[in-house]
Amino acid sequence: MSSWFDYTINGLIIGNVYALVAVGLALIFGVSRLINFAQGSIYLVGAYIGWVAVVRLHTPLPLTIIVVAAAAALVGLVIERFGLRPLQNSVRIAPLLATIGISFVLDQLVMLTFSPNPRALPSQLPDVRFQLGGGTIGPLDLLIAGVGITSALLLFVFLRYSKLGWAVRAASQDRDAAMQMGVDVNRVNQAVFGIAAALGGVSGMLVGMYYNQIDTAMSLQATLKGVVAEVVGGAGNVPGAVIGSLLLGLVESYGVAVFGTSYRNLFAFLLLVVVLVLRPNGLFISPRQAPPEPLTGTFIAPSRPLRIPRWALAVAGAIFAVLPLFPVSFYVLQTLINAWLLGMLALSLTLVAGTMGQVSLGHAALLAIGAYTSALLSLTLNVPVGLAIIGGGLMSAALGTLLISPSFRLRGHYVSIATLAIGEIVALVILNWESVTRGPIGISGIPPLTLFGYDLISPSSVYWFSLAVMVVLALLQGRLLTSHLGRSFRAIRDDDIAARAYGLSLNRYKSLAFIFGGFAAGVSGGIAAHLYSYINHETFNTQQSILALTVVILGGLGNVVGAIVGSVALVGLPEVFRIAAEYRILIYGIVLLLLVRFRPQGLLGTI
Amino acid sequence: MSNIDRRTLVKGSLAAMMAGTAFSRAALAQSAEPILLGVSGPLTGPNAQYGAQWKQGFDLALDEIHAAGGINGRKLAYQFEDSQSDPRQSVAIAQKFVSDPRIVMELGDFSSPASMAASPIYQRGGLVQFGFTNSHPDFTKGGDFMWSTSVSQADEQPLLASYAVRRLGLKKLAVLHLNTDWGRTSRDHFVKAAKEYGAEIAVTEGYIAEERDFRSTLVRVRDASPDGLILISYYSDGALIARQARQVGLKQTICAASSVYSPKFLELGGEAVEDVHLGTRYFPQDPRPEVRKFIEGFKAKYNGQEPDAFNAYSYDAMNMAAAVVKIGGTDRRAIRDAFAKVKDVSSVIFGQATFDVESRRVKGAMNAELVVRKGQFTLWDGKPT
Amino acid sequence: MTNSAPEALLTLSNVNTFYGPAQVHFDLSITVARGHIVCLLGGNASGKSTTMKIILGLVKPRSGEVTFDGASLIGLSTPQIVRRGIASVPEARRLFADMSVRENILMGAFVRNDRDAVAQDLDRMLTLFPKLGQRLSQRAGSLSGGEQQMVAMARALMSRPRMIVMDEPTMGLSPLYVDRVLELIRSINQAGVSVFMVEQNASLALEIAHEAYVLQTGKIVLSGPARALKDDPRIRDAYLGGSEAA
Amino acid sequence: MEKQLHSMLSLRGLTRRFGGLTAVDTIDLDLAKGELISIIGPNGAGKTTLFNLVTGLDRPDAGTVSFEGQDITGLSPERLAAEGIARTFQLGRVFGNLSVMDNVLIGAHTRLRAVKPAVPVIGPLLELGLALLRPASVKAEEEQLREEVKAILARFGERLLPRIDQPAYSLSYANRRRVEIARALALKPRLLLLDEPTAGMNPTETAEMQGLVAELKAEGLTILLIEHKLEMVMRLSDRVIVMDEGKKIAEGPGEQVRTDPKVIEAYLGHGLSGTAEQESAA
Repeated sequence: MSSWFDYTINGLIIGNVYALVAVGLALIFGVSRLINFAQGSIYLVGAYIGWVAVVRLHTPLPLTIIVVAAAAALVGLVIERFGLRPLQNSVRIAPLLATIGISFVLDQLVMLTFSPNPRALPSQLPDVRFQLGGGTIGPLDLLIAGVGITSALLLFVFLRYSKLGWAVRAASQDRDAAMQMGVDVNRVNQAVFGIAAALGGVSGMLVGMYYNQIDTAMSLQATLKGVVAEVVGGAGNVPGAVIGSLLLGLVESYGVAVFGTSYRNLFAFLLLVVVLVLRPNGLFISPRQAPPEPLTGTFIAPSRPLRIPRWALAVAGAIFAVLPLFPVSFYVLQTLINAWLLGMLALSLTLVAGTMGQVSLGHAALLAIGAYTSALLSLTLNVPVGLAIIGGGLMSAALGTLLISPSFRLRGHYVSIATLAIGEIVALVILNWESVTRGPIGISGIPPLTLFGYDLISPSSVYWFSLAVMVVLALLQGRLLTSHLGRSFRAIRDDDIAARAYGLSLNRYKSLAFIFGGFAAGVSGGIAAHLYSYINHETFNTQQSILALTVVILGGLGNVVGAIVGSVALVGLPEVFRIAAEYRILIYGIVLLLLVRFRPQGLLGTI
Repeated sequence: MSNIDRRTLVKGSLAAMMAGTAFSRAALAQSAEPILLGVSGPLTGPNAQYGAQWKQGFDLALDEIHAAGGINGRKLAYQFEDSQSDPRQSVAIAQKFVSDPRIVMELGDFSSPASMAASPIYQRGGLVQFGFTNSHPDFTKGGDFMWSTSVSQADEQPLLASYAVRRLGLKKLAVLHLNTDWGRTSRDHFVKAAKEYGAEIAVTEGYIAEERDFRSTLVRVRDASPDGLILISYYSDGALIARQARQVGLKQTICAASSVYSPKFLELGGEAVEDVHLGTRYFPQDPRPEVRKFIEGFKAKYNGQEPDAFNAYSYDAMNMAAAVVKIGGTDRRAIRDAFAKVKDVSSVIFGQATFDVESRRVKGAMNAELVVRKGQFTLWDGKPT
Repeated sequence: MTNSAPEALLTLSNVNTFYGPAQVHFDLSITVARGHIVCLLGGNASGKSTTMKIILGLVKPRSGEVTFDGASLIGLSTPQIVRRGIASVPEARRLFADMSVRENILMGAFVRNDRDAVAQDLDRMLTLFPKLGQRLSQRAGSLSGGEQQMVAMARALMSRPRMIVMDEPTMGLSPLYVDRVLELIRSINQAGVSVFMVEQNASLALEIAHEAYVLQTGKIVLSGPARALKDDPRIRDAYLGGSEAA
Repeated sequence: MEKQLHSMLSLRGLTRRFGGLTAVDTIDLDLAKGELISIIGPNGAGKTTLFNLVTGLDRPDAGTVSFEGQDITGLSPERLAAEGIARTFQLGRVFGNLSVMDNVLIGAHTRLRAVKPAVPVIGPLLELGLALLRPASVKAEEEQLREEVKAILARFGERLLPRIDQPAYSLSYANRRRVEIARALALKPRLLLLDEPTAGMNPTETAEMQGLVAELKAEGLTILLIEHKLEMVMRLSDRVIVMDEGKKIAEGPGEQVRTDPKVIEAYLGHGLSGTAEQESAA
């Protein structure tokens, strides 16, 4: 009994921590319909500014808070003005990608300025503890809860009673109409980003003090948990975000209580998927009616794809095919092998996200399923490697489709969030299902690639093999796109309501797209497993999913050639920037931002 | 560069490539260029802090090696390629190193997925992969070019168990471990040894690296009513757990694996890590000459900063590399063979390091029993906490 | 109302507008005289609503001039234009559905800073639209179409505009409300506010307008005093329907 | 009201509420085979909601829909499309990035046979396989459908044929409406629901569309039409139903409805339509 009380208190405490991020996310989503993936980075920046203030400048707590809030707000304003405002009129996915790019840049800047070593951020409050149940709480717990609740209340009051608050609400409900009332929508956006960033910065600082620890890896985790909490509460709903956060904290705490620590995040993400399936708009947003007509794709803007003549493709293919016959280093070949493997994943994702409109952020899970299946088939059942890889593809197609199917009834951002969660769930199941996956130890000694009894171990042979597989998959996908299925997928993407009215079952065709795409991703994972000889639950992580999505958007949604071009570009760029050492990811982030800014429909255009 | 590549292309066979490497080595041996080692490790991404610590240890060791005349008059240098600890990048780096004739040996990578994914390439390419932080039991099974000075957990954990059970007299233990290959292997070895010494394992909890909130985990620990907490953690998560354990009112003895040994552990843990016991390879007052040299050299080079375990690992690794290159020269195969020949290399971690040719690892890591007293690591005086 | 060449309040001259490659307006020229009701007729997609958006600065024309009270509106943002004294009743009302009726009406006074006078104006709106009095705290989205139209008009009046632009104010309203809305437009106008309205329903619009323009695929095909146009057989053909039967 | 023996579509007590608002209020309706019924009424009267209920895009809170004697209440839109119910949308829902040809081919989706074998469970996988392999039967079916599409597009004269390969987003508003109707025809519907097919069309285009609907009716197609243009309604309809605030306020032949005082009060009004005005004045 007393333990349950403690679990409840602990859940609420960590829930408060999540709420600090979720509230900022909700505020931004409310006005811009944008999930700000840079919110965690602002949180990070706030934590380090707090460190400078406390450790170097010895500011007292109230002043620390003011300094951090002001500096973070400034960062928020800069992001809004230079990162997002120029994208106001481009495709809806462009700002989303931009926030990802901004988070790369911010995280790297902090890392370069402060070094990646964790630092202690001492609390500036007296260390008194109050007994509560079996545990204790301290002044920081109360301060965090206070800041969370107070900021939610202040926001509530601000939105309800201030003129600017009204403008924010009006702009979030109807941008054009608000402008016609004289609301300067850009100002409103700025205000919102400033407030959200100030809140994010202060929360980073408080959480840093709470743990007496800050480091550059805290950003992504904060974003992930904040997004889960926000979406559970109902995207864009500020009080909902607070309640969603507390609920998330409780579910995690009870999950630990019942099943143990390593299941904690599994429950967080399961909660999200369950909420999305039962209440697709979150707990505190009433379900909307069908989107207004005419609806032309959620994310897809009309664009004229760049048509590349067949002969040019054939020539390019031939050049790549004979490349190993020329004096190129194995390093170049290996880099291209990586590009071909990423290319298979991108083909898969460009089909489901581009052609089908289901923007998946959990695609690495398909790699993992394929890799584990192929590795285990060949290791434990002695299945020949070639067949094992196909087995991996099939398993990924079947299991992946089944796992992702709960997201089929969702639209827009919610698909991305649900698939993100499903991807995390797969990774956590791999970690915990030790009898099959060997848990954290991972699978080692995976046999190398073989084909018809011949070992493919020289870089050239692996190169040819992966290139050939990718080309075959690309040709098949090209053929698929010209069939009635390609037409049906695109119709569902453009307008799922009209598509249903003409007999296209969403479940059936989304499944087919994921089956085909899952196969390609599974094959890619399978090849990777045999290439690496060792895999574990971290080999295929969220960063891979984000990278694949970046490739797809850069190449042009739905564009088969674009997926391959994008893969070569995004595998190649970081390698090219290798000379920049610590700066390369920063440069990569900036290049990404520039591409989003100047070519949001992708290099080759959306199909 | 193109020299070897052209040859390998014609036949596409590894033998040809090896011959090419040997061939080009002859030309290089005369030059005054430094002998080059490749390092594959994280400089960006979530593990960037460890790459930064590696560099400090490497640079200190190189200063000393060069002050002592280098390798038969030649300098030793390293080329650090950022892998982000990502297997996709570590394999590309592996190809880069393998096909670069200047590289005589490789050090790293940091994480097991990144290191072991690259192993087949190093093995086939005939370049030593010296994984000095790779404790994964299967790492050196990748082939005879895989060598490691990472302390085997089969060696370390019984020492920790002995400290906890026999010396501190803890009988009922709660084990918290990082849920990675390292943490998991360590836990298994620890649990086995602790049981042999007669302790009961009340509960084991694995947590993921990103975890920061341990309050609920600690309620589980409390409910199992252990008399000691065992942390198989790195310093940052170890400090977090210790702090939160004290915050939720757990007063049991805490005993941690040597990987928490870092001044950061004291800084991040604050008062909460007072009286935490830990095993370690060395300690600040350690009179061993190699330790004194390391600590004093490190403080002098890095503005008084205290070194930590990862600094020591990389410092030792560079010294070991120098010793191996001294024997093996710049021939890649000879270097591999030299690993079996080096004897009693001065080492912070091992005192004197000699490889066990069977396991390609070094046995007999030093172990000191420390406790945190007044915010300092001190040798345990045998008094119960 | 006299026809003695009143002073122009709003003019559009030779406006050309494009959506991507498609041209929406061809040399559009329209004049709204001070104190007049001017109505722009045309079918769907004839470019009517775009005309309104140009006046409000929501769409930028590629060429041409728009002036209000002698000053150019080109290059001004929508909020700046609103501050010059143009209020709008957008198509399909466009209320802030999740805000209360009261908040919606007060949003109309967003550009004003005279709190007391705003409060008085709110009271005046409630005498003008008595039905809204009982609905003040209700969500605007829960009102019927006619009530929403009342809110939209009250909201527009709250900025004390010199001119109101309206996009299909009678669209989809039941005849009761249609009559009411027309009465209101007339009384607003008599209080000195010029009105520019876009309408599909020609017979209604021509009943209250002083002048009218007919827009077809981006070109003005007919214009003149409303009374004259009402009897124009071309108008009857195109917009009044059933004329052949009659 | 006369009882329809061979009623193709019948609605009984159909009701749909949104929050406090009853959008469709206990509507009864019978549509015989080959009949054309128009539904008129002010915007917000519930006409489009009624269409959504009949085509499965929305579920009624009460009441039933039956089609050819079968209860189809609450069936999914894709099932109903397969049953032969096609519709167009009020503001147009074309597939913006698809060509005109592909848009109309989607209309024929329910008629695909060769590529969609009627095998349970593994049917979808066979469909994937057939799409990739494309045996002769599949190719032939696709070819034949393409020919059909061209024939359907030819009904619109030169409006669509020259633009057959252009993406729908590049079309004019009126042409998008035409594409929608062509798509509906490609389904070979047994029941066609047209939601304001002439919205946004000028008088010439309206006349064309009126001619087309008359043709379809003459070909025996059963049609439910929502339309504001009274003249067209009067000319085409066998019966007219007037809705207001979710309720059916009148039903009957066009002339009868037009002179119904209730209709004049609620919908036609005084002075709303030139004709209505004159007649009510008369």
